[in-house]
Amino acid sequence: MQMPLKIYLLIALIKTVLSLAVMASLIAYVQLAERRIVARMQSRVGPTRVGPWGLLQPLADTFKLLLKEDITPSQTSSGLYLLAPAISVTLALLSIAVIPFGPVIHIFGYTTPLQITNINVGLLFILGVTSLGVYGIVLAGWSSNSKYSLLGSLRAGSQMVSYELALGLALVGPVLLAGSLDLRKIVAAQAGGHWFILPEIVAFLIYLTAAFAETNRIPFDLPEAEGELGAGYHTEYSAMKFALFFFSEYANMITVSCVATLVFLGGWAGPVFGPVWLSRIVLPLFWFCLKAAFFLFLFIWVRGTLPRFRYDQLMALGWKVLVPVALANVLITSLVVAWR
Amino acid sequence: MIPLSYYLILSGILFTLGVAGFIVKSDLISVFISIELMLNAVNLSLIAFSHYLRDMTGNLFVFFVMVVAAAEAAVGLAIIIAVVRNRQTLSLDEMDLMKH
Amino acid sequence: MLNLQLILFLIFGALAVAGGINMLRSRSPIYGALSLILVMGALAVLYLLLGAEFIAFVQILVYAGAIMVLFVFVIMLLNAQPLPPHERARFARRLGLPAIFILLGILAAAFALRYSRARLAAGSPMFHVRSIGQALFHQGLLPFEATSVLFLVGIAGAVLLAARPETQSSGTDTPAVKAADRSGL
Amino acid sequence: MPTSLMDYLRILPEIILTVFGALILLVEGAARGGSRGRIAGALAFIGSLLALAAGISLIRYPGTAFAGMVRVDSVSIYFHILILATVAVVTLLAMDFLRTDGHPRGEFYALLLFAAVGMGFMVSSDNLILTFIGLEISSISSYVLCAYRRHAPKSTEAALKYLLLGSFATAFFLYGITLLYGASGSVSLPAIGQSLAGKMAAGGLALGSLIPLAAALIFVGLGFKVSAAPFQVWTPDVYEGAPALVTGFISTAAKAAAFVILLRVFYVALRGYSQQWFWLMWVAAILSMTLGNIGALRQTSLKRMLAYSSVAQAGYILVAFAVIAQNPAPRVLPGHAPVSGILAGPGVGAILFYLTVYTAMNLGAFAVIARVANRGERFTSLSDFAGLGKRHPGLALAMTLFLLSLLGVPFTGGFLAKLYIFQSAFQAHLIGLAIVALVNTVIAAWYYLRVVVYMYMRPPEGELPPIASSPAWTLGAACCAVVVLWLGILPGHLLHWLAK
Amino acid sequence: MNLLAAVNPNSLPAGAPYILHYVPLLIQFIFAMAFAGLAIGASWLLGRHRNTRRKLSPYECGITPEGDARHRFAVKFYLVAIVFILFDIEAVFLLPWAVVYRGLGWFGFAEMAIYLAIVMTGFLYIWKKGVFDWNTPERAE
Repeated sequence: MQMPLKIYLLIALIKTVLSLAVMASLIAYVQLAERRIVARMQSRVGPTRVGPWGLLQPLADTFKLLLKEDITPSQTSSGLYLLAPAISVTLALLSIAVIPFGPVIHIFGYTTPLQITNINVGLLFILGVTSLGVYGIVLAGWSSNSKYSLLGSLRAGSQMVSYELALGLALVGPVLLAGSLDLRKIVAAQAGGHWFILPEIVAFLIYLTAAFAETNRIPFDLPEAEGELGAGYHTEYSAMKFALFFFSEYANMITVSCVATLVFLGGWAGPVFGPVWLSRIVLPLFWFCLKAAFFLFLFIWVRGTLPRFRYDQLMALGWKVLVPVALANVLITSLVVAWR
Repeated sequence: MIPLSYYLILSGILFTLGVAGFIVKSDLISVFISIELMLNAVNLSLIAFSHYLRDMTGNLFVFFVMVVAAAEAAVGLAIIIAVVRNRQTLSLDEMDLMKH
Repeated sequence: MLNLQLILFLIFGALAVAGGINMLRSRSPIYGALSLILVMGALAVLYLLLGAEFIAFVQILVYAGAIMVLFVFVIMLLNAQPLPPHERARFARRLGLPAIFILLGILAAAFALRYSRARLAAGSPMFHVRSIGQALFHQGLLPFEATSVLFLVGIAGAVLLAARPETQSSGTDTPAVKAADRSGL
Repeated sequence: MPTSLMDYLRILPEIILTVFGALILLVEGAARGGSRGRIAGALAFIGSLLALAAGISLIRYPGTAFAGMVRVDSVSIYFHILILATVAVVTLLAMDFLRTDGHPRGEFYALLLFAAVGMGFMVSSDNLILTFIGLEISSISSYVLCAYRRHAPKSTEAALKYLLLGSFATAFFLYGITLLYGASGSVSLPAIGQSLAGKMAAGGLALGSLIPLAAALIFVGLGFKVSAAPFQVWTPDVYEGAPALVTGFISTAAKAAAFVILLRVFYVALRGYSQQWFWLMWVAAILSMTLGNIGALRQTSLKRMLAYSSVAQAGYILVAFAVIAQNPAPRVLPGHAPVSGILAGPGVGAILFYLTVYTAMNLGAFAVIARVANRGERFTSLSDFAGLGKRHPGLALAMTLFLLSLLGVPFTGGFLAKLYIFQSAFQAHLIGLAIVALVNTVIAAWYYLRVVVYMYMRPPEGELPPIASSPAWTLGAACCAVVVLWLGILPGHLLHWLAK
Repeated sequence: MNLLAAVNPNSLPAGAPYILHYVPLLIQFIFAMAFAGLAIGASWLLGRHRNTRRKLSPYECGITPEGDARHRFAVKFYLVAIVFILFDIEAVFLLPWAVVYRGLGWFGFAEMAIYLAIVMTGFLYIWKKGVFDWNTPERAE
């Protein structure tokens, strides 16, 4: 049933506020989970002081960062220096808007999708926002006027740029099978249990590797490695601005995991039972969160185990392995699709 | 219902800003950026005409203009790097080797 | 409902023109590049208004997300500093700028006169990804294959001009801008 | 619209060139050691010859391909042959230039072939999208070719100027195309021609208020590419800075291809408005001839002098364009035999003939300059050519032949070419234009002959390093000389074919 | 109901301009910017401000920094960006191709195979020219 414009805008507003709130708290607790799990892997305990089992630790961190002194080094170009963290946070939060968490639901008599808005080039929007993400890091390094941060930002920038290409090429496979860029249609194409992870296992692995590199996570976090460059591009940032870079890193991690579940693991598909409100709303959301959580755990688990790549190995892997294999996968998939 | 001439006048303004940038700017990269602005202005009027004529060719043309602009920017900046390697300066008015 | 489109057009049109003017006014090339990215973002929204969905996101992906990244990299690489306006600029301002604004006047008059009645329908866009895909691989097949030649030219040109360092020194041998040029930002 | 085999046959030259270009890049990447250069040179030469053969074989199946995107008619076949022949000759001449200057060789040949692909599309395209892409491919490859002598500040600066002004011109050209698309609703040239003719019949200038603007913007864009008068500021600097052989290639093949676009856009699409663009051509012709010739008078560097002379030559060709605008041939129905195409007309034959002779003589002249300039292109000033007659009689003789032909002395191709143009100008009773052209030829005599005098009468100043003989170069220069002489003495065959 | 939901999942009011699908994106963008601004503003307000010269100099692991930071860097970073542009165009071409691929069938496959073959020769050329190996200086010609 069509709704008048005002209701539509009101619902959109509610969804946006809701998603920002959920996102902020989710990021805080993913960071806590990471510190706890990595600690457990290294047979130590991790933060348990603040609140029961350390659950209030993220709250404590946030206040601490808010109160710390915010130093702006002297010869930085002040405009860009402030702009850089703002860009990376805004873009990180923007791509959440097109991710469908669940099927279309009917509440209070109106039908509305479990996502902020559904555009029929959802995947392209996410790729576009990822490609803009490079600016946050590159400008951070350039504007903070220190040799280490400039070199760190150049390295981080060129790494993100090369792996973004592998990310784009890896996603072409599933789009070939689904025949559309609309995330809802991709999920619909995977309905009935045949998820894209099986036919597109190669694209899945390439996507994962590229996702790790895009978010500068452990095997690929050389640019901000403490040992090499003294925390890379955000050496000169302090207090909240420093936290914003980590905030955007975790937000990107969540976005990437959501896209992975949507494109490769069939989104919110999963065995559902029980009454309408349970099977149409709660369970699909549960399945979606379970799969996304699995990917987040994968990020944390890899952080606890794998050593860091050297820069030339990192770039060589990106260009010499991922791109050709992704192209080969696209060709093979198209052969299979044409043949069938 | 926005009249078509609004879009065309906006693209005219951007095109003129690009031409002004091309003439006024004194360093190589800013001149090259003004050329990119001119190409963007042309893309805007192409899309406006394509919408007005309800015809797909305009969009297709803009798609190819973007691809060409990318190749041109890539080669252009390669040449700018080669020039700076030889002449160690980015300023345009020192590029007068052949004026005499 | 009707004026929503007009409001969006005015906002993002003004944003685009502001970006253009800022690019003209800005002294250092990094601010010029960033204002161009602002213009490209505003144009992407205008393309959405005009129903060209795929082109809007390609603009963000290719133009703002790849070409301008290259511009910012080169600006960082060459340590481009704001340069004093050269005498060509003063001469140009006296002669060139008035000529340009005449050009703008002609353009604006021609468009307003010619298309005064034309209205743009606000209906659903005609240009979904599927329709541009069909057009690209049926009508636009030859330009598509010609683009691969353009690709090879770009590759050969870039490798030829930028890849070989003059001296056989290690990686950090890029051009040093003269100390005279390196004024504070 | 599944493409049939016939479509691919109609773009066979481009396919062959792309394949050989890609092969050369692979060879350049893979093979080690010095032999790469020779393999790349051989591959390029074979590739251009094969493409030339394919170009000639186009005559058997004229018509359009790829849904009207590509039109194979007399003009496109003729220019395919002209451009591919030029590429073959330049490949021969380049073998010597690259070895003496010690540059990486593979990329030069690859870029040469890709530029030829771009020009092939420019020449045979009936759709503004393909024209634009062809124009860009050939322009971008020429920007890189200009900067080929990477360590010479002059060469990179020339490439920079060519790049900035070239892309500036392309933006204007694009804006003109957009307005044309907006006014006529289509991008394919014949369709634009018909819809504008319809509009012209129905309304009149008021309705078509965008057309003169579009025509002016397109002319600005193409004026740069063709180095016609008001937009030829870049030509001397770029022609002097770029390596001599690259200048030869740009000033001949690229200019010819740009003239074909000018021909197709103004003659086919804007046929109905020929009264308006006649004045564009008229003014551009006068300005080009006078500015070109006067500019060339006081030049000391030979390359700069030839740059101004090529601006003047563009002026003579624009005279023929004015002739076409004066009385466009009666509308030939598209169903007509496509070989003659809708481009048959009094001026068109003159343009084709003139461009052929111009290409041969200009390329030959630049080949000799490249030869004399030797390693590092140091000897290109007039004094270096002094006394060349005694030291290298062969080179001096070739240079004299090319210069005389550029001037238009009888028994050389140049004379008949200019005669053809003046004759068509008189027929179209454009007396003013013809007189200016004649006066300019007289002015031109001074600076062409001055070089010949230097070569034979003056004692040699300073010493020239020994010029090693290179068979490939002599073969290439000989081709140019033969074409110039053959068209000078017995042009019957070509004239007959052109009249058809 | 499912058909309608599939066609118009956002359940837009009938006849609304298409741009309405993107208005929530604009709202999200404004909120995200507000969030970033709020965070930086709050930290600036709440935090203490005692700037000393040494504290403001760039951090160089304790060693006092000398010379301007923004000096020369390897051309390699530039080459990666340019190769990225040219391959990004290819990725952008692949996307609409993938969407309409079912309609094109073998003809579509042949087109893209030709295009990718040419692009891969360019890729091989770059690979051999050593653009991708970072620590070994490129092989001189």
